[in-house]
Amino acid sequence: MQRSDPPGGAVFIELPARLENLQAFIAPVLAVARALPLGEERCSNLELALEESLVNICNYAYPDRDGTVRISSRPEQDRLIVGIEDNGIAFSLVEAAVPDLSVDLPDRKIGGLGVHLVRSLMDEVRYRREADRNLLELVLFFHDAEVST
Amino acid sequence: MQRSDPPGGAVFIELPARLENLQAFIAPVLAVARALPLGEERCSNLELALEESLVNICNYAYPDRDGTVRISSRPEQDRLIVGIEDNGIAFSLVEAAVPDLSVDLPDRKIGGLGVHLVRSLMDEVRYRREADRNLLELVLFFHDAEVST
Amino acid sequence: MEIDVQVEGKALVACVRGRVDTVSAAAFEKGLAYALSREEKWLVFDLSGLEYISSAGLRVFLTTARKLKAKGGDIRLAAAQGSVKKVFQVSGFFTLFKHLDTKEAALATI
Amino acid sequence: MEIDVQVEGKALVACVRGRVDTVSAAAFEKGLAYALSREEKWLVFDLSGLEYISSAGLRVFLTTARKLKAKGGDIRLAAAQGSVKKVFQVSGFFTLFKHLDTKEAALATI
Ligand SMILES: Nc1ncnc2c1ncn2[C@@H]1O[C@H](COP(=O)(O)OP(=O)(O)O)[C@@H](O)[C@H]1O
Ligand SMILES: Nc1ncnc2c1ncn2[C@@H]1O[C@H](COP(=O)(O)OP(=O)(O)O)[C@@H](O)[C@H]1O
Repeated sequence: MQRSDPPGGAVFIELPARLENLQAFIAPVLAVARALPLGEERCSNLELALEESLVNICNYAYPDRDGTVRISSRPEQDRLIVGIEDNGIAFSLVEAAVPDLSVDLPDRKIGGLGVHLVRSLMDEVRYRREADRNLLELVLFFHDAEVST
Repeated sequence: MQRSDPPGGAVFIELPARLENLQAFIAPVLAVARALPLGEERCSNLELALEESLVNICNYAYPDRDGTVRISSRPEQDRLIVGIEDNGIAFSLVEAAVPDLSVDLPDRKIGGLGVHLVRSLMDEVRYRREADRNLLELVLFFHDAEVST
Repeated sequence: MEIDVQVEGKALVACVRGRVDTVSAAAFEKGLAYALSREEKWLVFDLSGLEYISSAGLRVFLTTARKLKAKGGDIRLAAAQGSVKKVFQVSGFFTLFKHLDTKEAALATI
Repeated sequence: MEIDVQVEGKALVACVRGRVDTVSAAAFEKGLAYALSREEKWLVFDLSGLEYISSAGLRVFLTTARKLKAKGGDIRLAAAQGSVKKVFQVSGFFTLFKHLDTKEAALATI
Protein backbone atom coordinates (compact mmCIF):
# COMPACT_ATOMS: atom_id res chain seq x y z
CA MET A 1 0.00 0.00 0.00
CA GLN A 2 1.66 3.19 -1.19
CA ARG A 3 -0.71 5.90 -0.06
CA SER A 4 -3.99 6.32 1.73
CA ASP A 5 -7.09 7.82 0.16
CA PRO A 6 -9.11 10.04 2.44
CA PRO A 7 -11.03 7.66 4.69
CA GLY A 8 -14.21 8.07 2.64
CA GLY A 9 -17.40 7.23 4.40
CA ALA A 10 -21.06 8.06 3.94
CA VAL A 11 -24.23 6.30 4.96
CA PHE A 12 -27.90 6.64 4.15
CA ILE A 13 -30.18 3.84 5.30
CA GLU A 14 -33.96 3.65 5.54
CA LEU A 15 -35.43 0.53 7.08
CA PRO A 16 -38.47 -0.52 9.08
CA ALA A 17 -38.24 0.70 12.69
CA ARG A 18 -37.73 -2.73 14.20
CA LEU A 19 -35.27 -3.99 16.77
CA GLU A 20 -34.12 -6.76 14.42
CA ASN A 21 -32.66 -4.01 12.19
CA LEU A 22 -30.60 -2.38 14.94
CA GLN A 23 -27.25 -3.73 13.80
CA ALA A 24 -28.00 -2.93 10.16
CA PHE A 25 -28.40 0.74 11.19
CA ILE A 26 -25.51 0.89 13.62
CA ALA A 27 -22.71 -1.12 11.95
CA PRO A 28 -22.23 1.12 8.88
CA VAL A 29 -22.31 4.33 10.90
CA LEU A 30 -19.73 2.92 13.30
CA ALA A 31 -17.58 1.88 10.36
CA VAL A 32 -17.64 5.49 9.17
CA ALA A 33 -16.79 6.70 12.67
CA ARG A 34 -13.92 4.25 13.12
CA ALA A 35 -12.18 5.65 10.02
CA LEU A 36 -12.24 9.16 11.56
CA PRO A 37 -10.03 10.71 14.25
CA LEU A 38 -12.45 10.05 17.11
CA GLY A 39 -10.75 7.33 19.12
CA GLU A 40 -12.21 4.02 20.24
CA GLU A 41 -13.89 5.27 23.42
CA ARG A 42 -15.85 7.95 21.59
CA CYS A 43 -16.85 5.47 18.88
CA SER A 44 -18.18 3.27 21.66
CA ASN A 45 -20.11 6.26 23.05
CA LEU A 46 -21.57 6.80 19.59
CA GLU A 47 -22.58 3.15 19.36
CA LEU A 48 -24.45 3.54 22.66
CA ALA A 49 -26.15 6.79 21.63
CA LEU A 50 -27.29 5.17 18.38
CA GLU A 51 -28.61 2.11 20.15
CA GLU A 52 -30.54 4.19 22.70
CA SER A 53 -32.13 6.55 20.19
CA LEU A 54 -32.98 3.82 17.67
CA VAL A 55 -34.41 1.47 20.30
CA ASN A 56 -36.63 4.30 21.52
CA ILE A 57 -37.91 4.95 18.01
CA CYS A 58 -38.64 1.24 17.57
CA ASN A 59 -40.41 1.10 20.95
CA TYR A 60 -42.26 4.41 21.15
CA ALA A 61 -42.42 6.38 17.88
CA TYR A 62 -45.07 4.26 16.20
CA PRO A 63 -47.47 3.13 18.93
CA ASP A 64 -50.23 2.05 16.54
CA ARG A 65 -48.62 1.41 13.17
CA ASP A 66 -45.42 0.27 11.47
CA GLY A 67 -42.96 2.92 10.39
CA THR A 68 -39.41 3.45 9.23
CA VAL A 69 -36.23 5.15 10.41
CA ARG A 70 -33.68 6.93 8.24
CA ILE A 71 -30.14 7.24 9.40
CA SER A 72 -27.53 9.26 7.57
CA SER A 73 -23.97 10.02 8.37
CA ARG A 74 -21.14 11.93 6.79
CA PRO A 75 -18.05 13.62 8.16
CA GLU A 76 -17.83 17.42 7.83
CA GLN A 77 -14.53 19.30 8.23
CA ASP A 78 -14.13 18.92 11.97
CA ARG A 79 -17.01 16.67 13.01
CA LEU A 80 -19.16 13.63 12.35
CA ILE A 81 -22.88 14.30 12.11
CA VAL A 82 -25.37 11.46 12.33
CA GLY A 83 -28.96 12.26 11.37
CA ILE A 84 -31.82 10.07 12.62
CA GLU A 85 -35.28 10.69 11.18
CA ASP A 86 -38.68 9.16 11.75
CA ASN A 87 -42.25 10.23 11.11
CA GLY A 88 -43.65 8.92 14.35
CA ILE A 89 -45.18 10.89 17.21
CA ALA A 90 -43.37 14.12 18.10
CA PHE A 91 -40.61 13.57 20.64
CA SER A 92 -37.76 15.90 21.47
CA LEU A 93 -34.83 13.99 22.88
CA VAL A 94 -33.24 17.36 23.66
CA GLU A 95 -36.06 18.58 25.90
CA ALA A 96 -37.31 15.31 27.42
CA ALA A 97 -37.14 15.12 31.21
CA VAL A 98 -34.41 12.91 32.61
CA PRO A 99 -34.57 11.18 35.97
CA ASP A 100 -32.98 12.77 39.04
CA LEU A 101 -29.71 10.87 39.31
CA SER A 102 -28.83 12.25 42.74
CA VAL A 103 -31.56 10.41 44.67
CA ASP A 104 -30.89 7.12 46.41
CA LEU A 105 -31.97 3.73 45.15
CA PRO A 106 -35.46 3.49 46.68
CA ASP A 107 -36.55 6.73 44.96
CA ARG A 108 -34.51 6.33 41.84
CA LYS A 109 -36.46 5.88 38.60
CA ILE A 110 -35.51 2.65 36.83
CA GLY A 111 -36.11 3.98 33.29
CA GLY A 112 -35.15 7.19 31.54
CA LEU A 113 -31.43 6.54 31.32
CA GLY A 114 -31.42 6.20 27.53
CA VAL A 115 -32.22 9.85 26.82
CA HIS A 116 -29.77 10.96 29.51
CA LEU A 117 -26.94 8.87 28.05
CA VAL A 118 -27.44 10.20 24.53
CA ARG A 119 -27.32 13.79 25.79
CA SER A 120 -24.33 13.16 28.06
CA LEU A 121 -22.12 11.25 25.66
CA MET A 122 -22.54 13.25 22.45
CA ASP A 123 -20.81 16.61 21.94
CA GLU A 124 -24.00 18.09 20.56
CA VAL A 125 -27.58 16.86 20.13
CA ARG A 126 -30.01 18.82 17.97
CA TYR A 127 -33.69 18.20 17.48
CA ARG A 128 -36.35 19.73 15.33
CA ARG A 129 -39.83 18.73 14.25
CA GLU A 130 -40.39 19.43 10.57
CA ALA A 131 -43.79 18.71 9.02
CA ASP A 132 -44.59 15.30 10.50
CA ARG A 133 -40.99 14.23 10.99
CA ASN A 134 -38.63 14.05 13.97
CA LEU A 135 -35.13 15.13 12.93
CA LEU A 136 -32.45 14.30 15.43
CA GLU A 137 -28.76 15.06 14.95
CA LEU A 138 -25.93 13.61 16.99
CA VAL A 139 -22.60 15.41 16.64
CA LEU A 140 -19.08 14.38 17.62
CA PHE A 141 -16.14 16.72 17.06
CA PHE A 142 -12.78 15.36 16.02
CA HIS A 143 -10.55 16.16 18.92
CA ASP A 144 -8.91 12.93 19.66
CA ALA A 145 -5.20 12.74 20.37
CA GLU A 146 -4.75 10.49 17.34
CA VAL A 147 -5.80 13.21 14.85
CA SER A 148 -3.70 12.73 11.73
CA THR A 149 -3.44 15.65 9.33
CA MET B 1 -50.75 -2.35 14.81
CA GLN B 2 -53.60 -1.21 12.62
CA ARG B 3 -52.03 -1.06 9.19
CA SER B 4 -48.71 -1.61 7.51
CA ASP B 5 -46.77 1.07 5.72
CA PRO B 6 -45.07 -0.08 2.54
CA PRO B 7 -41.96 -1.96 3.68
CA GLY B 8 -39.75 1.06 2.95
CA GLY B 9 -36.11 0.33 2.44
CA ALA B 10 -33.21 2.11 0.81
CA VAL B 11 -29.48 1.91 1.36
CA PHE B 12 -26.48 3.94 0.27
CA ILE B 13 -23.19 3.18 1.97
CA GLU B 14 -19.64 4.16 1.07
CA LEU B 15 -16.87 2.74 3.21
CA PRO B 16 -13.23 1.71 2.88
CA ALA B 17 -12.89 -1.53 0.87
CA ARG B 18 -11.80 -3.64 3.82
CA LEU B 19 -12.94 -7.05 4.98
CA GLU B 20 -13.69 -5.69 8.46
CA ASN B 21 -16.52 -3.65 6.87
CA LEU B 22 -18.19 -6.64 5.20
CA GLN B 23 -21.09 -6.91 7.63
CA ALA B 24 -21.62 -3.15 7.61
CA PHE B 25 -22.22 -3.39 3.84
CA ILE B 26 -24.23 -6.58 3.84
CA ALA B 27 -26.54 -6.29 6.88
CA PRO B 28 -28.52 -3.22 5.71
CA VAL B 29 -28.98 -4.56 2.17
CA LEU B 30 -30.21 -7.86 3.57
CA ALA B 31 -32.62 -6.02 5.85
CA VAL B 32 -34.07 -4.31 2.77
CA ALA B 33 -34.30 -7.66 0.98
CA ARG B 34 -35.98 -9.41 3.90
CA ALA B 35 -38.82 -6.89 3.85
CA LEU B 36 -39.54 -7.73 0.19
CA PRO B 37 -41.33 -10.71 -1.39
CA LEU B 38 -38.15 -12.68 -2.12
CA GLY B 39 -38.28 -15.55 0.35
CA GLU B 40 -35.58 -16.62 2.76
CA GLU B 41 -33.60 -18.83 0.35
CA ARG B 42 -33.20 -16.05 -2.20
CA CYS B 43 -32.21 -13.59 0.53
CA SER B 44 -29.52 -16.09 1.52
CA ASN B 45 -28.40 -16.28 -2.13
CA LEU B 46 -28.16 -12.48 -2.14
CA GLU B 47 -26.10 -12.53 1.05
CA LEU B 48 -23.67 -14.90 -0.64
CA ALA B 49 -23.47 -12.88 -3.87
CA LEU B 50 -22.78 -9.73 -1.84
CA GLU B 51 -20.09 -11.43 0.21
CA GLU B 52 -18.35 -12.82 -2.88
CA SER B 53 -18.35 -9.59 -4.87
CA LEU B 54 -17.37 -7.39 -1.91
CA VAL B 55 -14.60 -9.74 -0.77
CA ASN B 56 -13.19 -9.69 -4.29
CA ILE B 57 -13.17 -5.90 -4.35
CA CYS B 58 -11.40 -5.85 -0.97
CA ASN B 59 -8.86 -8.41 -2.17
CA TYR B 60 -8.23 -7.47 -5.79
CA ALA B 61 -9.60 -4.06 -6.84
CA TYR B 62 -6.94 -1.95 -5.14
CA PRO B 63 -3.67 -3.88 -5.42
CA ASP B 64 -1.46 -0.92 -4.54
CA ARG B 65 -3.59 1.57 -2.65
CA ASP B 66 -6.57 1.90 -0.32
CA GLY B 67 -9.95 2.52 -1.85
CA THR B 68 -13.65 2.53 -1.11
CA VAL B 69 -16.78 0.64 -2.13
CA ARG B 70 -20.25 2.11 -2.56
CA ILE B 71 -23.26 -0.10 -2.20
CA SER B 72 -26.77 1.07 -2.93
CA SER B 73 -30.04 -0.75 -2.90
CA ARG B 74 -33.64 0.11 -3.54
CA PRO B 75 -36.64 -1.92 -4.63
CA GLU B 76 -38.18 -1.09 -8.02
CA GLN B 77 -41.69 -2.24 -9.03
CA ASP B 78 -40.94 -5.90 -9.50
CA ARG B 79 -37.31 -6.28 -8.43
CA LEU B 80 -34.55 -5.45 -6.01
CA ILE B 81 -31.44 -3.89 -7.55
CA VAL B 82 -28.19 -3.73 -5.62
CA GLY B 83 -25.46 -1.52 -7.08
CA ILE B 84 -21.83 -2.09 -6.13
CA GLU B 85 -19.27 0.50 -7.24
CA ASP B 86 -15.55 0.85 -6.87
CA ASN B 87 -12.84 2.79 -8.64
CA GLY B 88 -10.26 0.05 -8.62
CA ILE B 89 -8.78 -1.79 -11.58
CA ALA B 90 -11.24 -2.71 -14.35
CA PHE B 91 -12.90 -6.08 -13.74
CA SER B 92 -16.03 -7.42 -15.37
CA LEU B 93 -17.67 -10.00 -13.17
CA VAL B 94 -20.01 -10.70 -16.10
CA GLU B 95 -17.27 -11.66 -18.53
CA ALA B 96 -14.67 -13.19 -16.22
CA ALA B 97 -13.74 -16.79 -16.95
CA VAL B 98 -15.09 -19.36 -14.53
CA PRO B 99 -13.46 -22.71 -13.82
CA ASP B 100 -14.62 -25.83 -15.64
CA LEU B 101 -16.88 -27.47 -13.08
CA SER B 102 -17.21 -30.73 -15.00
CA VAL B 103 -13.64 -31.92 -14.49
CA ASP B 104 -12.68 -34.27 -11.70
CA LEU B 105 -10.91 -33.28 -8.51
CA PRO B 106 -7.26 -33.58 -9.59
CA ASP B 107 -7.81 -31.13 -12.48
CA ARG B 108 -10.36 -28.98 -10.78
CA LYS B 109 -9.31 -25.39 -10.03
CA ILE B 110 -9.59 -24.56 -6.34
CA GLY B 111 -10.43 -20.87 -6.85
CA GLY B 112 -12.81 -19.03 -9.14
CA LEU B 113 -16.03 -20.17 -7.50
CA GLY B 114 -16.94 -16.70 -6.23
CA VAL B 115 -17.62 -15.20 -9.65
CA HIS B 116 -19.48 -18.33 -10.70
CA LEU B 117 -21.74 -18.25 -7.64
CA VAL B 118 -22.67 -14.60 -8.10
CA ARG B 119 -23.62 -15.24 -11.73
CA SER B 120 -25.51 -18.44 -10.95
CA LEU B 121 -27.52 -17.23 -7.97
CA MET B 122 -28.67 -13.80 -9.13
CA ASP B 123 -31.47 -13.36 -11.67
CA GLU B 124 -29.43 -10.77 -13.52
CA VAL B 125 -25.91 -9.39 -13.22
CA ARG B 126 -24.92 -6.25 -15.15
CA TYR B 127 -21.52 -4.68 -15.42
CA ARG B 128 -20.18 -1.55 -16.99
CA ARG B 129 -16.99 0.44 -16.71
CA GLU B 130 -17.70 4.17 -16.56
CA ALA B 131 -14.79 6.61 -16.41
CA ASP B 132 -12.54 4.95 -13.82
CA ARG B 133 -15.32 3.13 -11.99
CA ASN B 134 -16.60 -0.44 -11.97
CA LEU B 135 -20.41 -0.46 -11.79
CA LEU B 136 -21.90 -3.81 -10.92
CA GLU B 137 -25.61 -4.46 -10.53
CA LEU B 138 -27.17 -7.53 -8.95
CA VAL B 139 -30.86 -8.02 -9.67
CA LEU B 140 -33.45 -10.26 -8.03
CA PHE B 141 -37.03 -10.32 -9.30
CA PHE B 142 -39.91 -10.70 -6.89
CA HIS B 143 -41.40 -14.01 -7.84
CA ASP B 144 -41.65 -15.74 -4.58
CA ALA B 145 -44.80 -17.59 -3.64
CA GLU B 146 -45.32 -15.13 -0.78
CA VAL B 147 -45.81 -12.11 -3.10
CA SER B 148 -48.44 -9.91 -1.51
CA THR B 149 -50.16 -7.34 -3.73
CA MET C 1 -22.72 -11.72 26.78
CA GLU C 2 -21.40 -14.34 29.15
CA ILE C 3 -22.01 -14.48 32.85
CA ASP C 4 -20.88 -16.84 35.54
CA VAL C 5 -21.72 -16.67 39.19
CA GLN C 6 -19.59 -18.09 41.99
CA VAL C 7 -19.75 -18.11 45.77
CA GLU C 8 -16.86 -16.36 47.51
CA GLY C 9 -17.30 -16.45 51.28
CA LYS C 10 -20.58 -14.81 52.23
CA ALA C 11 -20.94 -13.06 48.87
CA LEU C 12 -21.57 -14.03 45.28
CA VAL C 13 -19.36 -12.83 42.47
CA ALA C 14 -20.90 -12.41 39.01
CA CYS C 15 -18.32 -12.15 36.27
CA VAL C 16 -19.89 -10.47 33.22
CA ARG C 17 -18.10 -10.50 29.89
CA GLY C 18 -18.77 -9.13 26.41
CA ARG C 19 -21.76 -6.98 25.48
CA VAL C 20 -24.93 -6.30 27.43
CA ASP C 21 -27.20 -4.49 24.98
CA THR C 22 -30.93 -4.27 24.25
CA VAL C 23 -30.89 -7.77 22.83
CA SER C 24 -28.72 -9.52 25.42
CA ALA C 25 -30.05 -7.74 28.53
CA ALA C 26 -32.73 -10.41 28.95
CA ALA C 27 -30.09 -13.16 28.99
CA PHE C 28 -28.11 -11.12 31.53
CA GLU C 29 -31.14 -10.86 33.79
CA LYS C 30 -31.80 -14.57 33.42
CA GLY C 31 -28.19 -15.34 34.26
CA LEU C 32 -28.67 -13.50 37.56
CA ALA C 33 -31.83 -15.36 38.55
CA TYR C 34 -29.75 -18.10 40.13
CA ALA C 35 -27.79 -15.57 42.20
CA LEU C 36 -31.01 -13.99 43.43
CA SER C 37 -32.51 -17.35 44.35
CA ARG C 38 -29.71 -18.09 46.80
CA GLU C 39 -29.47 -17.01 50.41
CA GLU C 40 -26.39 -14.77 49.93
CA LYS C 41 -27.50 -11.17 49.88
CA TRP C 42 -24.31 -9.55 48.63
CA LEU C 43 -23.35 -9.61 45.00
CA VAL C 44 -20.11 -8.32 43.50
CA PHE C 45 -20.09 -7.64 39.76
CA ASP C 46 -16.68 -8.26 38.25
CA LEU C 47 -16.86 -6.01 35.19
CA SER C 48 -13.27 -6.37 34.00
CA GLY C 49 -14.44 -8.22 30.86
CA LEU C 50 -17.52 -6.08 30.12
CA GLU C 51 -17.00 -4.36 26.76
CA TYR C 52 -20.27 -2.56 26.17
CA ILE C 53 -23.40 -1.80 28.14
CA SER C 54 -26.55 0.10 27.21
CA SER C 55 -29.45 1.32 29.32
CA ALA C 56 -31.26 -2.02 29.04
CA GLY C 57 -28.33 -3.55 30.91
CA LEU C 58 -28.09 -0.71 33.47
CA ARG C 59 -31.71 -1.33 34.30
CA VAL C 60 -30.86 -4.89 35.37
CA PHE C 61 -28.28 -3.59 37.87
CA LEU C 62 -30.90 -1.31 39.40
CA THR C 63 -33.56 -3.98 39.76
CA THR C 64 -31.05 -6.50 41.08
CA ALA C 65 -29.80 -4.04 43.69
CA ARG C 66 -33.35 -3.32 44.83
CA LYS C 67 -34.03 -7.00 45.35
CA LEU C 68 -30.87 -7.50 47.38
CA LYS C 69 -31.46 -4.35 49.46
CA ALA C 70 -34.89 -5.72 50.35
CA LYS C 71 -33.02 -8.71 51.86
CA GLY C 72 -30.60 -6.42 53.72
CA GLY C 73 -27.76 -6.77 51.18
CA ASP C 74 -26.55 -4.81 48.16
CA ILE C 75 -24.42 -4.98 45.04
CA ARG C 76 -20.84 -3.83 44.55
CA LEU C 77 -19.26 -2.95 41.24
CA ALA C 78 -15.66 -3.83 40.45
CA ALA C 79 -13.12 -3.16 37.70
CA ALA C 80 -15.25 -1.37 35.09
CA GLN C 81 -13.03 -0.28 32.20
CA GLY C 82 -12.88 2.51 29.59
CA SER C 83 -16.13 3.49 27.97
CA VAL C 84 -18.13 1.14 30.20
CA LYS C 85 -16.80 2.92 33.28
CA LYS C 86 -17.78 6.24 31.72
CA VAL C 87 -21.33 4.99 31.13
CA PHE C 88 -21.71 3.86 34.75
CA GLN C 89 -20.34 7.15 35.97
CA VAL C 90 -22.53 9.32 33.76
CA SER C 91 -25.54 7.28 34.89
CA GLY C 92 -24.83 8.13 38.52
CA PHE C 93 -24.08 4.51 39.41
CA PHE C 94 -20.94 5.39 41.35
CA THR C 95 -22.99 7.39 43.85
CA LEU C 96 -25.62 4.65 44.09
CA PHE C 97 -23.14 1.78 44.40
CA LYS C 98 -19.60 1.35 45.68
CA HIS C 99 -17.17 0.81 42.80
CA LEU C 100 -13.74 -0.68 43.52
CA ASP C 101 -10.82 -1.26 41.20
CA THR C 102 -10.71 -5.00 41.77
CA LYS C 103 -13.07 -7.78 42.71
CA GLU C 104 -10.97 -8.48 45.81
CA ALA C 105 -11.23 -4.89 46.98
CA ALA C 106 -14.99 -5.02 46.43
CA LEU C 107 -15.30 -8.21 48.47
CA ALA C 108 -13.30 -6.59 51.29
CA THR C 109 -15.97 -3.86 51.67
CA ILE C 110 -18.70 -6.34 52.57
CA MET D 1 -19.09 -21.73 12.97
CA GLU D 2 -18.80 -24.79 15.17
CA ILE D 3 -17.22 -28.05 14.20
CA ASP D 4 -16.74 -31.29 16.02
CA VAL D 5 -15.05 -34.38 14.70
CA GLN D 6 -15.76 -37.92 15.90
CA VAL D 7 -14.62 -41.37 14.93
CA GLU D 8 -17.34 -43.66 13.62
CA GLY D 9 -15.91 -47.04 12.65
CA LYS D 10 -13.23 -46.59 10.03
CA ALA D 11 -14.36 -43.07 9.12
CA LEU D 12 -14.43 -39.68 10.76
CA VAL D 13 -17.58 -37.60 10.94
CA ALA D 14 -17.24 -33.82 11.02
CA CYS D 15 -20.39 -32.07 12.13
CA VAL D 16 -20.35 -28.46 10.92
CA ARG D 17 -22.85 -25.95 12.26
CA GLY D 18 -23.63 -22.29 11.69
CA ARG D 19 -21.87 -20.09 9.15
CA VAL D 20 -18.71 -20.73 7.17
CA ASP D 21 -17.91 -17.41 5.52
CA THR D 22 -14.80 -15.48 4.48
CA VAL D 23 -14.05 -14.71 8.11
CA SER D 24 -14.75 -18.12 9.67
CA ALA D 25 -13.31 -20.30 6.88
CA ALA D 26 -9.89 -20.22 8.55
CA ALA D 27 -11.36 -21.57 11.79
CA PHE D 28 -13.16 -24.25 9.79
CA GLU D 29 -9.88 -25.32 8.18
CA LYS D 30 -8.16 -25.33 11.55
CA GLY D 31 -10.96 -27.45 13.01
CA LEU D 32 -10.24 -30.06 10.33
CA ALA D 33 -6.51 -30.23 10.99
CA TYR D 34 -7.08 -32.82 13.70
CA ALA D 35 -9.11 -35.00 11.34
CA LEU D 36 -6.39 -34.82 8.70
CA SER D 37 -3.67 -35.72 11.20
CA ARG D 38 -5.33 -39.02 12.03
CA GLU D 39 -4.95 -42.29 10.19
CA GLU D 40 -8.59 -42.53 9.02
CA LYS D 41 -8.77 -41.55 5.39
CA TRP D 42 -12.53 -41.19 5.02
CA LEU D 43 -14.34 -38.13 6.26
CA VAL D 44 -18.11 -37.60 6.28
CA PHE D 45 -19.35 -34.03 6.60
CA ASP D 46 -22.64 -33.85 8.46
CA LEU D 47 -24.03 -30.59 7.08
CA SER D 48 -27.49 -30.72 8.67
CA GLY D 49 -26.65 -27.73 10.87
CA LEU D 50 -24.78 -25.68 8.27
CA GLU D 51 -26.71 -22.46 7.65
CA TYR D 52 -24.49 -20.54 5.26
CA ILE D 53 -21.39 -21.20 3.22
CA SER D 54 -19.42 -18.99 0.86
CA SER D 55 -16.63 -19.80 -1.59
CA ALA D 56 -13.98 -19.47 1.10
CA GLY D 57 -15.62 -22.43 2.83
CA LEU D 58 -16.08 -24.42 -0.39
CA ARG D 59 -12.37 -24.09 -0.99
CA VAL D 60 -11.69 -25.93 2.28
CA PHE D 61 -13.78 -28.91 1.12
CA LEU D 62 -11.76 -29.11 -2.09
CA THR D 63 -8.37 -28.98 -0.38
CA THR D 64 -9.46 -31.46 2.30
CA ALA D 65 -10.69 -33.91 -0.32
CA ARG D 66 -7.40 -33.66 -2.22
CA LYS D 67 -5.44 -34.49 0.90
CA LEU D 68 -7.61 -37.51 1.69
CA LYS D 69 -7.54 -38.75 -1.91
CA ALA D 70 -3.76 -38.65 -1.76
CA LYS D 71 -4.06 -41.13 1.13
CA GLY D 72 -6.51 -43.29 -0.81
CA GLY D 73 -9.64 -41.97 0.90
CA ASP D 74 -12.20 -39.26 0.14
CA ILE D 75 -14.90 -37.10 1.64
CA ARG D 76 -18.65 -37.64 1.66
CA LEU D 77 -21.27 -34.94 2.08
CA ALA D 78 -24.43 -35.54 4.05
CA ALA D 79 -27.68 -33.74 4.79
CA ALA D 80 -27.05 -30.31 3.21
CA GLN D 81 -30.19 -28.18 3.53
CA GLY D 82 -31.96 -25.38 1.64
CA SER D 83 -29.77 -22.62 0.25
CA VAL D 84 -26.58 -24.40 1.35
CA LYS D 85 -27.56 -27.42 -0.73
CA LYS D 86 -28.19 -25.11 -3.68
CA VAL D 87 -24.72 -23.59 -3.31
CA PHE D 88 -23.03 -27.01 -3.28
CA GLN D 89 -25.03 -28.07 -6.29
CA VAL D 90 -24.35 -24.94 -8.34
CA SER D 91 -20.66 -25.33 -7.53
CA GLY D 92 -20.60 -28.81 -9.03
CA PHE D 93 -19.85 -30.47 -5.70
CA PHE D 94 -22.48 -33.17 -6.17
CA THR D 95 -20.59 -34.48 -9.20
CA LEU D 96 -17.24 -34.26 -7.41
CA PHE D 97 -18.46 -35.85 -4.16
CA LYS D 98 -21.19 -38.27 -3.13
CA HIS D 99 -23.98 -36.49 -1.27
CA LEU D 100 -26.40 -38.52 0.85
CA ASP D 101 -29.47 -37.44 2.76
CA THR D 102 -28.19 -38.59 6.11
CA LYS D 103 -24.88 -39.13 7.86
CA GLU D 104 -25.73 -42.81 8.29
CA ALA D 105 -26.36 -43.26 4.57
CA ALA D 106 -23.05 -41.53 3.83
CA LEU D 107 -21.17 -43.82 6.22
CA ALA D 108 -22.76 -46.83 4.52
CA THR D 109 -21.15 -45.88 1.19
CA ILE D 110 -17.62 -46.20 2.55
N1 LIG E 1 -38.75 8.31 19.90
C1 LIG E 1 -39.61 8.47 20.93
N2 LIG E 1 -40.91 8.71 20.70
C2 LIG E 1 -41.77 8.87 21.71
N3 LIG E 1 -41.42 8.79 23.02
C3 LIG E 1 -40.15 8.53 23.32
C4 LIG E 1 -39.18 8.37 22.29
N4 LIG E 1 -37.99 8.15 22.90
C5 LIG E 1 -38.20 8.17 24.22
N5 LIG E 1 -39.50 8.41 24.50
C6 LIG E 1 -40.10 8.55 25.84
O1 LIG E 1 -39.07 8.95 26.74
C7 LIG E 1 -38.97 8.03 27.83
C8 LIG E 1 -37.53 7.90 28.30
O2 LIG E 1 -36.78 7.14 27.36
P1 LIG E 1 -35.42 6.45 27.81
O3 LIG E 1 -34.59 7.50 28.46
O4 LIG E 1 -34.81 5.76 26.67
O5 LIG E 1 -35.83 5.42 28.93
P2 LIG E 1 -36.80 4.14 28.87
O6 LIG E 1 -36.98 3.73 27.45
O7 LIG E 1 -36.04 3.16 29.68
O8 LIG E 1 -38.08 4.59 29.52
C9 LIG E 1 -39.58 6.76 27.33
O9 LIG E 1 -40.10 5.97 28.39
C10 LIG E 1 -40.65 7.25 26.39
O10 LIG E 1 -41.82 7.56 27.10
N1 LIG F 1 -13.03 -6.85 -8.22
C1 LIG F 1 -12.03 -7.50 -8.84
N2 LIG F 1 -10.99 -6.82 -9.36
C2 LIG F 1 -9.99 -7.46 -10.00
N3 LIG F 1 -9.94 -8.79 -10.15
C3 LIG F 1 -10.93 -9.54 -9.65
C4 LIG F 1 -12.01 -8.94 -8.97
N4 LIG F 1 -12.87 -9.92 -8.60
C5 LIG F 1 -12.33 -11.08 -9.02
N5 LIG F 1 -11.16 -10.86 -9.66
C6 LIG F 1 -10.31 -11.90 -10.28
O1 LIG F 1 -11.13 -13.00 -10.62
C7 LIG F 1 -10.63 -14.20 -10.02
C8 LIG F 1 -11.76 -15.14 -9.63
O2 LIG F 1 -12.46 -14.62 -8.49
P1 LIG F 1 -13.34 -15.61 -7.62
O3 LIG F 1 -14.26 -16.33 -8.53
O4 LIG F 1 -13.97 -14.85 -6.51
O5 LIG F 1 -12.32 -16.68 -7.03
P2 LIG F 1 -11.06 -16.51 -6.08
O6 LIG F 1 -11.13 -15.20 -5.39
O7 LIG F 1 -11.19 -17.69 -5.18
O8 LIG F 1 -9.86 -16.61 -7.01
C9 LIG F 1 -9.78 -13.73 -8.85
O9 LIG F 1 -8.78 -14.66 -8.54
C10 LIG F 1 -9.24 -12.42 -9.37
O10 LIG F 1 -8.09 -12.65 -10.15
